[in-house]
Amino acid sequence: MLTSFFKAFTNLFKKPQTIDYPVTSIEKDKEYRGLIEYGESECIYCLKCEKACPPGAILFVPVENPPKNEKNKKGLKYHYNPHLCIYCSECVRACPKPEEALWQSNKKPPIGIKDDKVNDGWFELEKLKKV
Amino acid sequence: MTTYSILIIAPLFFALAVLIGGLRVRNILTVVFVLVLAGASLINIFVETSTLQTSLSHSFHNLFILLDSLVLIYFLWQGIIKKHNFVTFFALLQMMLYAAVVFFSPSTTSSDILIDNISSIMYLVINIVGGTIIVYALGYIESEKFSRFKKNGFIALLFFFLSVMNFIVSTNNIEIFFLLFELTTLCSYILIAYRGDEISNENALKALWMNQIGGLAILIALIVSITQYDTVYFDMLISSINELYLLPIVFLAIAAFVKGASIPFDKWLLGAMVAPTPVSAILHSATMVKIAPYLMLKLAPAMSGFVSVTITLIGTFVFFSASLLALSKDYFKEILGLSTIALLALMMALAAIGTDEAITACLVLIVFHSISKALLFLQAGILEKSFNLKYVNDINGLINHSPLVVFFIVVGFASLTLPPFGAFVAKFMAIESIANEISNNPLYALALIFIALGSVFLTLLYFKVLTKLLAKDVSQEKEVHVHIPKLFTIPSFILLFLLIIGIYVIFEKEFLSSVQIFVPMILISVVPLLFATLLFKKAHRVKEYYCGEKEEVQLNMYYFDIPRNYKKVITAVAIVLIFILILGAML
Amino acid sequence: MFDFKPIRKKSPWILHYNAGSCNGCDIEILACLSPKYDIERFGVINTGNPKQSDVFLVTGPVTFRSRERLIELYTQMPEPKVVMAVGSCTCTGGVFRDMYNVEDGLDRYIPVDVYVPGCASSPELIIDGLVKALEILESKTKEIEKPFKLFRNETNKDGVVNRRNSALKVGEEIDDEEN
Amino acid sequence: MKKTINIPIGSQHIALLEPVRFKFECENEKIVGVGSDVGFVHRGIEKACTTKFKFDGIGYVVARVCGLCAITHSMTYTASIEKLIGGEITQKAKYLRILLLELDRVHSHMLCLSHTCENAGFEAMFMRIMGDREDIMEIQELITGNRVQFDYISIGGVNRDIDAAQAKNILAKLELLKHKVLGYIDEFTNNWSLSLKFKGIGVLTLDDAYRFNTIGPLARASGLQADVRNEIDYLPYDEVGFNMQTHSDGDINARNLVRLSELLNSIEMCNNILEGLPEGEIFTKLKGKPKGDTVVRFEAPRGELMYYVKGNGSAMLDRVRIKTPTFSSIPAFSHVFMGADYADAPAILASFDPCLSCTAK
Amino acid sequence: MIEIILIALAPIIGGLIYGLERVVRARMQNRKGPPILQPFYDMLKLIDKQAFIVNPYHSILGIMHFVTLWVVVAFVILGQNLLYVVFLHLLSALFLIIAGFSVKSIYSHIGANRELQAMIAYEPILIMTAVGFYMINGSFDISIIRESSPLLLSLPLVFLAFLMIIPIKLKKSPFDATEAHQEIVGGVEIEYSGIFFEFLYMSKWLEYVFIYLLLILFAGNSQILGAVLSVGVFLLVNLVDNSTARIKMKHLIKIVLGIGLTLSMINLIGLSYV
Amino acid sequence: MKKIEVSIESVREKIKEFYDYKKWHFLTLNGVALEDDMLEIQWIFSEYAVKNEIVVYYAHVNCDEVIPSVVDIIPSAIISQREIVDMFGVNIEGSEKGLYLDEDSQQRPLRGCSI
Ligand code: SF4
Ligand code: SF4
Ligand code: SF4
Ligand code: SF4
Ligand code: SF4
Ligand code: SF4
Ligand code: SF4
Ligand code: SF4
Repeated sequence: MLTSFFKAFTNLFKKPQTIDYPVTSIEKDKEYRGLIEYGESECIYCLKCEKACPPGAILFVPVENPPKNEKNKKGLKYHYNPHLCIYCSECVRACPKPEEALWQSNKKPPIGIKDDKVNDGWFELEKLKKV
Repeated sequence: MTTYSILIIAPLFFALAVLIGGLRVRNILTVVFVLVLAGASLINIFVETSTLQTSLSHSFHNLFILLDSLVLIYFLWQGIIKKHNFVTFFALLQMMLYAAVVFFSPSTTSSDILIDNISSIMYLVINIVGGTIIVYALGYIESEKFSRFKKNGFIALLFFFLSVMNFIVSTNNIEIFFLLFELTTLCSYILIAYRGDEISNENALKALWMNQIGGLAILIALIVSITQYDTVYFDMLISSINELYLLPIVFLAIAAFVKGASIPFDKWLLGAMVAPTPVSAILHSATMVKIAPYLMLKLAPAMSGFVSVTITLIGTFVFFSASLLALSKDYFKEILGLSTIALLALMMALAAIGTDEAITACLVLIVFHSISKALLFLQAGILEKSFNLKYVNDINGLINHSPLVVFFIVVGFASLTLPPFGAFVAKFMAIESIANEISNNPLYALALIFIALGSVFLTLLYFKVLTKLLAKDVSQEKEVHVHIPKLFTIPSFILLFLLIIGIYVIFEKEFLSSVQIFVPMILISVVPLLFATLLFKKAHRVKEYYCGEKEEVQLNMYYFDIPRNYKKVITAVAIVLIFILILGAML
Repeated sequence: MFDFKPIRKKSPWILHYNAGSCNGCDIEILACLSPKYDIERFGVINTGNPKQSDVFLVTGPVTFRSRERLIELYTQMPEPKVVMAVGSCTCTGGVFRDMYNVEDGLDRYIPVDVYVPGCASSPELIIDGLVKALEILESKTKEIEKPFKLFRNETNKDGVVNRRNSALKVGEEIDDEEN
Repeated sequence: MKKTINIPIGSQHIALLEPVRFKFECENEKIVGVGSDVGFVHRGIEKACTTKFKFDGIGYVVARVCGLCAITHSMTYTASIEKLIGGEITQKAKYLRILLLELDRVHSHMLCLSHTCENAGFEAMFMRIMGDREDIMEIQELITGNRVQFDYISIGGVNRDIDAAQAKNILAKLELLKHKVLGYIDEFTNNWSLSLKFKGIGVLTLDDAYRFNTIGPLARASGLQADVRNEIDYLPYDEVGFNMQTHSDGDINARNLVRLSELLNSIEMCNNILEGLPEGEIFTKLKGKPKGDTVVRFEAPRGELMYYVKGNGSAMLDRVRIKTPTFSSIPAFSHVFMGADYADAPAILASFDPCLSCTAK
Repeated sequence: MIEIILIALAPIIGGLIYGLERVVRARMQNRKGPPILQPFYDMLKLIDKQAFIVNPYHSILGIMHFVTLWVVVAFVILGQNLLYVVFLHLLSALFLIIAGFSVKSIYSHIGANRELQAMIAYEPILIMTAVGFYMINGSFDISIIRESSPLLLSLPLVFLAFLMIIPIKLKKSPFDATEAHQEIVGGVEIEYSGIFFEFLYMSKWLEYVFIYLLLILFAGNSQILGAVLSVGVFLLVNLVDNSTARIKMKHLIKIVLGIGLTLSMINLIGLSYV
Repeated sequence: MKKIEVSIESVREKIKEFYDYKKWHFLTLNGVALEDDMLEIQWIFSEYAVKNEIVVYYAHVNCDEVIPSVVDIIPSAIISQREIVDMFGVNIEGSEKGLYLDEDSQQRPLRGCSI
């Protein structure tokens, strides 16, 4: 008990351990598993990432004005939901062109609010995919 | 005729009057009689303020001797036919000693009747509170399965009891005191046995033999007093008492302990619970047990030094232990009973201290305890009759069914513990007077601790009971109000009114300043209501938090298990203390 | 009248409910209380009592058995309040999306104000989310926000909303008439 | 009329991180009956593993059975698949796996200890341990890129390597932590108020420990010599200095002390691994599809974790059965609560270190 | 006049003490902690919240608790009778207890019950403290006690006993079982919300003022000693809070009553011989 | 891993004979859905302090067959039995439903057999 007692007392005059986030930002390690990023121009539309992703956070959905890329024969567009992703990196490991077409950055994912429709919006996409 | 004789004699006639007659007549008569008695006691205190002394004629004395012999013979007879050895033995012993007392009766005389302030206050308590209980008993007894005569007899007995009590606080003659003491024993014996079943009989006999010990103690005191001081009168005994020889006082004090059901003589009062509730109410509040502090008050001027300290210690110790023991009880009346025992012991302790302040505290406590206890016992009766409840644990959320009864119970408990009620003032003054004494004798510090602990235990006890009453359902739909007969509630309102008058008296007598009484009262009652009316409109009603579950949980009373051997230890300590008291007085 | 709104964000008391998460996000919420992150800086107290909370932190994809508890807690929170879905599985179902005993995220049941992604959401993310949530809290009104499912609007005679029976058995129709 | 009081804990309660519900039947505050409901977190992972996910992705899914021993789940699952497919992984990968398993144990035990203190009303100790635990979290983040869900182990090896600079950094932090742990041991044994709260409370006797098949620190605190690390050979635990830690009292205090000494042992193992890390590849590509069935066990922080995996030669498995540590201990829990004070219940509960999230899956 | 101002400001002073304490506690736990005005933010926020009631009695009783406590503090400041103050304080505690029992919520009941039991522990010691003052000054009046020379010297053991009950009243480890967040989620306060909880929250502040006012009485007329005492006790209480776990009710009663009453009795008996 | 097949009728006796609670650690009860509406029920044990010693008793049962309870032999089996009841919808003596699944959840999710 006395150790705690004195520890509490000395702590009183020490600088606290607290990092004043978000005033002071915390530097993320470059190896941190953050957002999955996509290089549209390098993608070969092999859809390996889509298949590998456990929760299905990557969807290639047919759209009317597909991105211009000769490999994109079906007219697909890449969609990624950071609120569904579990940041396991499996897609990157599956991708034949990692670091170019698909890579994991150390960026923090964005906070969503109601208007972002992170869930409902994705349902729409999933419906498109099924059709 | 002076008021005291009205108070003593009139109830006898009232008793005869209510015996005959049907329900209506009896009820009306009773109410009138009670009003008469209450009026008389008020007149006595406001009109006849001086001390009054008279002697009774010789023929009265012979009548009393006759009555006494009859009572003792009756006890003996009861002991023999009920085959109760204690009762028989004590009755025989009493007869022998009584014969000796009558035989040696000294020639010196003093006034037989002596009415002082204390008596006047006792009149008030006995007649007003006691009368209220009789009114209540009218309704109560009708719901019992007795014959008409037995029902009327019940009321009559209660009146008779009042008469005896009025007499006992008027007398100065210890012989007459003994007779009346035995008469109260007789009354309680009959009332406790009133239901006539086995437990009633057994408990009545228990009450009988224990009270006989009290009678014996008085007789011993009488004999010692005759041989040593050559008197049978309180005033002479007290004025001539020798500091070194307090034996008569000690034995009278023991008689008080017995009547006050102090531990170790507590069994009889708890046994008395089997009687119809008005009996408990009247025993606990206005009559019977109040003889104990009254007697102590009478003896107070004669006590000093060792006797005073020891009695204070015994009193406070009993106060503490009875409160402690009550914590483990579940039977509502038993809880009330133990708290009576505790408070009586406190009164006796205060009387034994004997300073002016302590005596005032004692009187205040006597008065307010009567009112509060009567109020509570009436509620106990209502619970039994209207809700079929005896055990606190069964009273689930009574507030949903009868807010009024709960209100009375809360007020009853509050008036025994909290400012600005009288019992609180008494406790307050008790602490102050004991604090004053510590410098005289360090043992009072122990008494102080007993009081401090005891009063907290009592509070704990009362609020523990409230646990069960108060849990109010969220939804109003579930509330089912139970109808309670008017005759049950009116007496409670009267007692409530008395409590409020009490607060005024406390203010008037300056026990507490007006700042202390009224400012908190007003603030505490008005401000929250203001807020409430302002805020409730906007508030939403929600269910209680059950960790997100919707299932209701079961709530029950907390009880505090007191290990069995505590009770034994406490009794042993009390007995040892009493022996120390006797031995100390003899040496 | 004195404007209380700026004060709201200085004293967010939180209620945490685990609606079927893997504990990953829950321990990160606990880590937020630890000295390194110390969200008491923002005045956060973890009250554990819905009636005294402003921010509802939910983790997990809402399993069948949690549903009624979730709604019960939600309705026991006084307005204004914000709901934070912490973790990917709470936002959208995450890895549990489409499993048979869960139903794709918290916002199927109650209105969610802030979605904090991550699996597990790191304390920094949770703090970011909290900051965002407090901004939203400031602009909220005291209107009652209804849960989407398991909810029947109960109005007393005097127009006071009765929250007692707001969570109903599954399958009971939602009364849409008032909307 | 019954005189008992029902006191619920849960499903939402401040002393719980997870939804679980106990209903204590109490006389005053003494517990005389216990009812429990542990099924709040059932999500259907076992079913999803045979219908929704292919076998090579399941490692990441089962990690989400539970965030605290996520790594053990991936490990156990991966080991089962490796057993069914056949093929060896490199020694270095094995060592790195142990390293992460033990780091996870350290952070999990620290969480449990701090949570026990918190539930015993010792907030300062909670803060102290949680503060120190951040060091471990930083190490984990450094190695795996995430604080909780490591997703570090994959079929055939591990996903990331450690370089020398990192190793040095980690060693230094572990050294610091070791001193802190020694400080906790001192505090847990000598604090007067903690001994009132922990000593002789929530006792599980050795015989009961056997009878209820308890596992993990709970069993070891009662003197049952059972540690899966001692009963398997897929990972070279013997080489890195594993020692079984037991205690005989079986009360909360014993559980705490077992956890504390396991902390020291784990730190020691991590040191050994980092100092003697063999050279080589961290990943071996394993070819083939799982066929047949197998039972694999590992020691998670809370005790034995068991997977039964049955494959049919295709990418979809036939059956994945997960038996989690807390699941096995549940019958023992109820037993220990009987006769305790309600005031002790949260601390007893925390001292079991229950994890319902994997119990119900 | 100064008294009136003090009375009016009492909750604010209490709030400041509480705020300071939260900061100090955070610092003792090696973290930054909330701003010192945090309690006031909480207070203002609570006013703004939607309020729920479970039943009307419950809410009113909570307000009564607050008002009574304020009256108690006012009486202490005005120099009224100490014994009366102690009992009035008991009354305020009882309001809270009745409130706790007036809802059908199990945690509220356990909390109220524990509050009752805690009363067993602190009430006798408060009475003994008052009697100790009385024996020296011959009066229970606080104004007279304030005039006398420092009482700490003649009542050292009573002071120690008084120290033991401070954590009970301020809900600090090791004697905070009445509130016990992890067991009973705050006990009696659990069913309050919004502005009704506000009153309970603020009565906590008043409790601080009450305890520190009583504490200063030990310093008699010496203001320096009073200041030293309050700062010292503030630190001591917080240090103990941060180095102990919460002990159980039964231990609490045994320890506090056993040691506290013995100490104060020895002190009182000693006084009667000096 | 040793697998020992037993008939469902004799499983209680076999386990009673075999199970020494100080030597064998009962891991769990497991079910596997087989073809033709059959189930394999497994009782899995491991030996204390011996490497890789796992013994599995198993029995093949029909979906509607009553499975004897082993709770009196192994008290801790109670919870795994309840789990199997929930997940496969089988009938184990004395085990109730509802450990994990609510009334409106998908029932017996792991059972392969139709209906
Ligand atoms: S990181 Fe994992 S979850 Fe996220 S997109 Fe890639 S595979 Fe899917
Ligand atoms: S795996 Fe890589 S290349 Fe293939 S579709 Fe995905 S991002 Fe494009
Ligand atoms: S988001 Fe991921 S880590 Fe968080 S609770 Fe869900 S599965 Fe667990
Ligand atoms: S109240 Fe205690 S248990 Fe709950 S989150 Fe805070 S520190 Fe943890
Ligand atoms: S697993 Fe441990 S830390 Fe997590 S909620 Fe349970 S007791 Fe608390
Ligand atoms: S046992 Fe607990 S910590 Fe480990 S994975 Fe399961 S829930 Fe998480
Ligand atoms: S005991 Fe269960 S929940 Fe805890 S780590 Fe192990 S598997 Fe996960
Ligand atoms: S044993 Fe413990 S963890 Fe298991 S169900 Fe019972 S209470 Fe829950």
